Amino acid sequence: MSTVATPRQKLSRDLLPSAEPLQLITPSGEAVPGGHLPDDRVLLDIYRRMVIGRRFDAQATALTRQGRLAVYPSSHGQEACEVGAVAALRTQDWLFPTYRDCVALVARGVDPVETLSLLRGDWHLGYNPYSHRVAPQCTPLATNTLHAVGLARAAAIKGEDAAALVFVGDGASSEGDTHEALNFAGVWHAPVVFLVQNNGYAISVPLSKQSAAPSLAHKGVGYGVASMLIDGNDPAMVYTAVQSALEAAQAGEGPTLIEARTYRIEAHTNADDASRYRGEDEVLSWLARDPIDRLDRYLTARSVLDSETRTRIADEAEAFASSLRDRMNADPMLDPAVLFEHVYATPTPALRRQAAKVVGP
Amino acid sequence: MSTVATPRQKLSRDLLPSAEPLQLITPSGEAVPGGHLPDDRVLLDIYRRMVIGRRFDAQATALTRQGRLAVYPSSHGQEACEVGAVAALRTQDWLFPTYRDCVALVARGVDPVETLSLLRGDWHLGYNPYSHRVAPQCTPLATNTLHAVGLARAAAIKGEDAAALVFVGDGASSEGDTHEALNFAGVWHAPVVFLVQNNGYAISVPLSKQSAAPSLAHKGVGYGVASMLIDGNDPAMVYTAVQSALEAAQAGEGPTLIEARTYRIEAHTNADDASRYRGEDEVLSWLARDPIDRLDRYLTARSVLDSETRTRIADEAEAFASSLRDRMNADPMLDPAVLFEHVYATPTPALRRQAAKVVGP
Amino acid sequence: MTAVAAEPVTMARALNRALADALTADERVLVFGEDVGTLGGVFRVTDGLAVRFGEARVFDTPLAEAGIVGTAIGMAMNGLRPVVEMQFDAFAYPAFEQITSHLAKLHNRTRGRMELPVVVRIPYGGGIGGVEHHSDSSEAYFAHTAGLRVITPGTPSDAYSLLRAAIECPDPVIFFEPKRLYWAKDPSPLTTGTPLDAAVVRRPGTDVTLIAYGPTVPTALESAEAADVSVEVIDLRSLAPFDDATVCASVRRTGRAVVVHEAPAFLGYGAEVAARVTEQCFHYLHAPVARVTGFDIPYPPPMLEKHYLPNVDRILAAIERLQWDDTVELPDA
Amino acid sequence: MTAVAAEPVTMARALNRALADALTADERVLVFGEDVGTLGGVFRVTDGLAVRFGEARVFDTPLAEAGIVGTAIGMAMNGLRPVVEMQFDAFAYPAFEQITSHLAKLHNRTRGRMELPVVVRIPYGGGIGGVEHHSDSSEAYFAHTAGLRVITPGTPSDAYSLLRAAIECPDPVIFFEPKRLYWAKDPSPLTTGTPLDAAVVRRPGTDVTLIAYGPTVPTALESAEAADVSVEVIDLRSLAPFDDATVCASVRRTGRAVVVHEAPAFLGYGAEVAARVTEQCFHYLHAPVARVTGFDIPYPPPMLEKHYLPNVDRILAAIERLQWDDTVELPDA
Ligand SMILES: Cc1ncc(C[n+]2csc(CCOP(=O)(O)OP(=O)(O)O)c2C)c(N)n1
Ligand SMILES: Cc1ncc(C[n+]2csc(CCOP(=O)(O)OP(=O)(O)O)c2C)c(N)n1
Ligand SMILES: [Mg+2]
Ligand SMILES: [Mg+2]
Repeated sequence: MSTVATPRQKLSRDLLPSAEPLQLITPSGEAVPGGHLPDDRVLLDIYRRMVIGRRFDAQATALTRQGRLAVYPSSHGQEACEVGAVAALRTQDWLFPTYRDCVALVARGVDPVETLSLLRGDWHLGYNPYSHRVAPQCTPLATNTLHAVGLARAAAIKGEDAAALVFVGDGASSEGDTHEALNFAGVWHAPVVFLVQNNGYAISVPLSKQSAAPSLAHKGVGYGVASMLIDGNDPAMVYTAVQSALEAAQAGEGPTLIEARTYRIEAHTNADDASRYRGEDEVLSWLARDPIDRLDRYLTARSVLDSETRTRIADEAEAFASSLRDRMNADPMLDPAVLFEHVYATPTPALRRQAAKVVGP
Repeated sequence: MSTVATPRQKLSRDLLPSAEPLQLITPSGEAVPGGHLPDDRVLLDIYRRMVIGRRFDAQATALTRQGRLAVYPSSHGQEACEVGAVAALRTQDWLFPTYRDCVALVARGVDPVETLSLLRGDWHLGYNPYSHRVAPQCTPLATNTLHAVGLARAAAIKGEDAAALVFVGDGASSEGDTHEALNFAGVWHAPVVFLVQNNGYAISVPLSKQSAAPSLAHKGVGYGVASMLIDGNDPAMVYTAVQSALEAAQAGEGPTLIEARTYRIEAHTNADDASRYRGEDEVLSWLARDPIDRLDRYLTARSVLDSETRTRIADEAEAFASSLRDRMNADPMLDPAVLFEHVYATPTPALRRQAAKVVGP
Repeated sequence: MTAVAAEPVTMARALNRALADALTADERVLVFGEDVGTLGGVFRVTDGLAVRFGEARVFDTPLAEAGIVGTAIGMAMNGLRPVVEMQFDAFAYPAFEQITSHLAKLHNRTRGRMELPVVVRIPYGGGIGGVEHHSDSSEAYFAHTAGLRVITPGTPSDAYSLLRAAIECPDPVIFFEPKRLYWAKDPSPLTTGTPLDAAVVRRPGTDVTLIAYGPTVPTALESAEAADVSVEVIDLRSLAPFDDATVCASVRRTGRAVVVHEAPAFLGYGAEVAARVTEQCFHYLHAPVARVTGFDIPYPPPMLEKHYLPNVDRILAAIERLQWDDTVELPDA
Repeated sequence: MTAVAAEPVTMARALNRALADALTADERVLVFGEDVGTLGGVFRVTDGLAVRFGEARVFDTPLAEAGIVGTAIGMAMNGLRPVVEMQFDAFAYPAFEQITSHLAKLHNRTRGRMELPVVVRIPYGGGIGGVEHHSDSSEAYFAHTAGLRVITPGTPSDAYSLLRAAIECPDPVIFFEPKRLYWAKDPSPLTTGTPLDAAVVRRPGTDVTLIAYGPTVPTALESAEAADVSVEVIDLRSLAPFDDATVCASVRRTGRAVVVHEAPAFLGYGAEVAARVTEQCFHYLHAPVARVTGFDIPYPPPMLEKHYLPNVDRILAAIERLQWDDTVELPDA
């Protein structure tokens, strides 16, 4: 079912992916024989951020029920991607997330309330993209792939040692922009990594209606872009693959396309009814491949994680969530003047007149 | 200009193309050992249409100098694709050409003056698309790939025994629409054939700046679309590849992507100055691989083509060209009323008022 | 003009009925797009259709809007009548080239030899607390494009009859569905036979003509009730072509006009309404045609959209500024 | 305001100079697009720049307009100032989503934290015998989109100064180049310092204000010479934002206005001009603002474009219909 990954320094940079997803830790938490796993400390840190991320995610879903968020797209089940990929980023690298990737933002260190501005609805974006080098979460599907390529190319032009990591959904891989981005990246040899989180669905549309390819990673060869197919619920594998791709990018070896096979446990958003398009069995089978459990078992077996540490992390996650809940219970301060201030660098006379109608002169 | 059916080689339907372009006749006119060539009568017919096509093309270029055409994009050198592909089409199949493919239209039987309406500028399209099942020549690059897929899918839905063949340039292969079309075709298993005429340039931009892929045919696997890389100056190969792809389509085996390596001998159009971006040497090296010469040698060696036949065909081409010249020397009848008549099925009152301003009430 | 249902239905339901009835009436009709099959659409407008009519006629596509419209064009070339959905307003933009350069022009390009009876359904507008890109009013882009019909219903019964007419129309139709009215109910029976290019006087009045369409029709009617002058409310229904006759007859009678829409004012649909009504009614007008619209800004986030959307207060204020006392005070730009 | 050249140059040459001078002045400036490198652009606007500034700063891209604009956005996020070319008007449509949903909105989305100093150059308009898709006037699509500046020069010297200003502007600019004026010459020196948002009175007059931009500026000036009333010609230069002050001051003085453009009338740019000028000058107007524009049809093929393009005759006829004798005859819609 799965292929063992070689040591990350030597992850092959083939244009074609392996037939089966690469894996380093099995669902039951065992190291795949022959695999070179990341450092225990790295994995423990990933574990910690995944636990916090999941707790954050549950809290955000709860906030929708309390009317504190307009909508929330959960990434429950996708934490290996959300956190493993971000853990591989260096400070100077950029992350280009989608609406699905709030947990990745939190893992990157973006303030959780600022992360949720978009979904609370007080502004389109709560954080300063330059603070953590995190582009605005992107809703028009696949459009951010081009921004990532452009930013990465600019880094190369400027001689900066920085790469870009862009998240793409399986559905979004069908958009023309994804193709153009992979093509520009290939031609420019841009330091960019495309991580396709193939969670099996684009809202209700299953992968079988999205693509007839052997894998989405098979798109890479059509652009001369190195490709990998990995187990997206294996945090060690995601980390290793993204890190190796980022290192290749930084070393001038060009872009990489990684397809990570994962699963969205919750509905598309709190407003979606997943029972219309998928069965409980399928969800259960993926719950058995839970990325946090997997790493928990692995780290426990290696005595890196004990019940004390587990409790400490759980407590930290709980504190994170309750602080978030408290902060989200306060109504945001909203001044409609902001609507007119940033349309242009300097508001036009017409906009100043219009603003005056709303906020008074 | 109808085609005789012929036994043909069953080409493999792999998702990945061969490393080198497939070939049936070498540039010096010899059969490639082991190749299964089309019937001599078929090849003679292709030869004839290529000669007529090239003469037509030269005539059209001459017409630009006489101010009879606004612009003309020559396909000199690409006749193996233009004619070989069309020869493989059955009456019920559809052709989706680009601006480059006037010779393909003529080979399909479209009246040459009607073919040139677009470029003369009397109307956007001179022929009835339903008469020969030839879609309007398409200028917005790659957009017609989607039309071809839709038309082919509709044929399948309606249970029609018809397939679509769409021409794409190497440059146009970079557009998002090409990707979306290949993807829809793969998912729908649509009876459609994509023929990429890779003539090395998109206006001035060489393939190396267009794509970093091993070949453009390598894009197919990313959509689950069978792919072939062929010598696009080998008329027998183009015919065989397209025919085999069409038969697969008709047999329900889905779409095919064919990359045909060819070369545009003339500038992009008469308005272009090719010396700005390519050397004479390159052109000369491709002239040595001329598709008409190649077939001429092959058929001559097989005694299918003798000087009498050659002269008869040359005369036919000459007559074709001189009739075209005569007909193009007459100014077209132009009534501006037509501008307003077909914007909607029934002109709106506002359009009738506007038309009255131009043509009188 | 056959009555189809007399139960009060929501606009979403009326549209669903229209699609079902069109699929029943004409086997060339297909319905496809993102999530329109199994899920029945994110607004449930296509609910149940895939089961009822089969996956060959109602189906989910890969996620690519140019692909959806482009393949619909190809299908129409081959005699089918596709009805496609763009999931939200802003997600029709990837299809802009296919719509503008082909859908709008192929009939003209082929001198009428190719008909393109494609309907592109676009849920549009705000007022539902949607995050960015889910509340655009993009009608002006399409209404400016010659060759397209642009239609938008303001009531459930119009939604039914106009969608039926759009599907039967030989021209391509961009069918804008005001998403905040999806749950609005209307007791009128669902009928066919409504012409595709006729505005309708929703409420007669004598002093001022209030011109609205789609999502602002209920707001306009509410404003008319609240005004202390007699307001005639016109629901345009067809944005392209524009029904000059109905609108100008009203304005020549009332001498005053206000046009309302959610899109930004600048080159918004109201600009055309103001320009052409003024051209045709100049000497009847006591004041310039007023525009009550969104501001010239990107659509606001959910918590601020109330400041953006035209409401009864703003409409009443615009009516009040229509120089009733013949003072010559210039309105704001 | 430094004079850069005093030789008469063509608009294409002036644009070339502007790009070269901007590349020299600011190393963050990049120029890219289809055929802009080695070839120097199909209109030679980028001629010689790749050789002079190197392939890292002036280069050919793969053939994909969304890709060009999308990567330009990413580069701007990272501190560069890309100037990209869409080869012809209709070939900007594939980039519509990138322009509308991102280029126009990222500054607003990030509350000013991200500047998007991207210039999208679009050769536009007709009159050069171009086949279909090569003569569109697509300015209304972009002028309706909040967050974009839309600029179009009517003379070579403006082409220079406005392009320099556009490249220096922190806002994204859609820079429409009237392709039939590429070969027009102008003896004025090339200067910098022209503000990006100011219309200019090209010719003073007292009886009627004739408003033009881009390709129709010379036609407007010619008409003014031929008219037997005194015509003031305004060249808008900035389509978004609109210079209300300059235009309305003129119209209030003259009491009559005509707006000219190539794009179709329906929701064309003239609709906004007519609407907002009427809003601000209603009681000064003796007649409705007249629009002399393309018809509401797809752009014609080369042999028929003369019937479509606004010309001196049509402009003079419109001026004559401006109710000089105070009869109340209604103009055509
Ligand atoms: C261009 C565009 N089209 C449509 C949508 C509406 N939409 C939002 S999410 C979604 C499904 C995306 O699926 P996928 O890319 O697999 O990401 P996932 O939600 O599974 O993370 C759709 C269709 C959109 N946001 N953008
Ligand atoms: C969408 C779009 N962008 C740009 C152009 C302008 N253009 C016309 S032909 C051409 C080059 C096309 O190259 P290729 O696809 O290789 O076809 P070829 O001309 O070589 O046959 C370009 C850029 C266009 N027609 N359509
Ligand atoms: Mg998905
Ligand atoms: Mg080419």
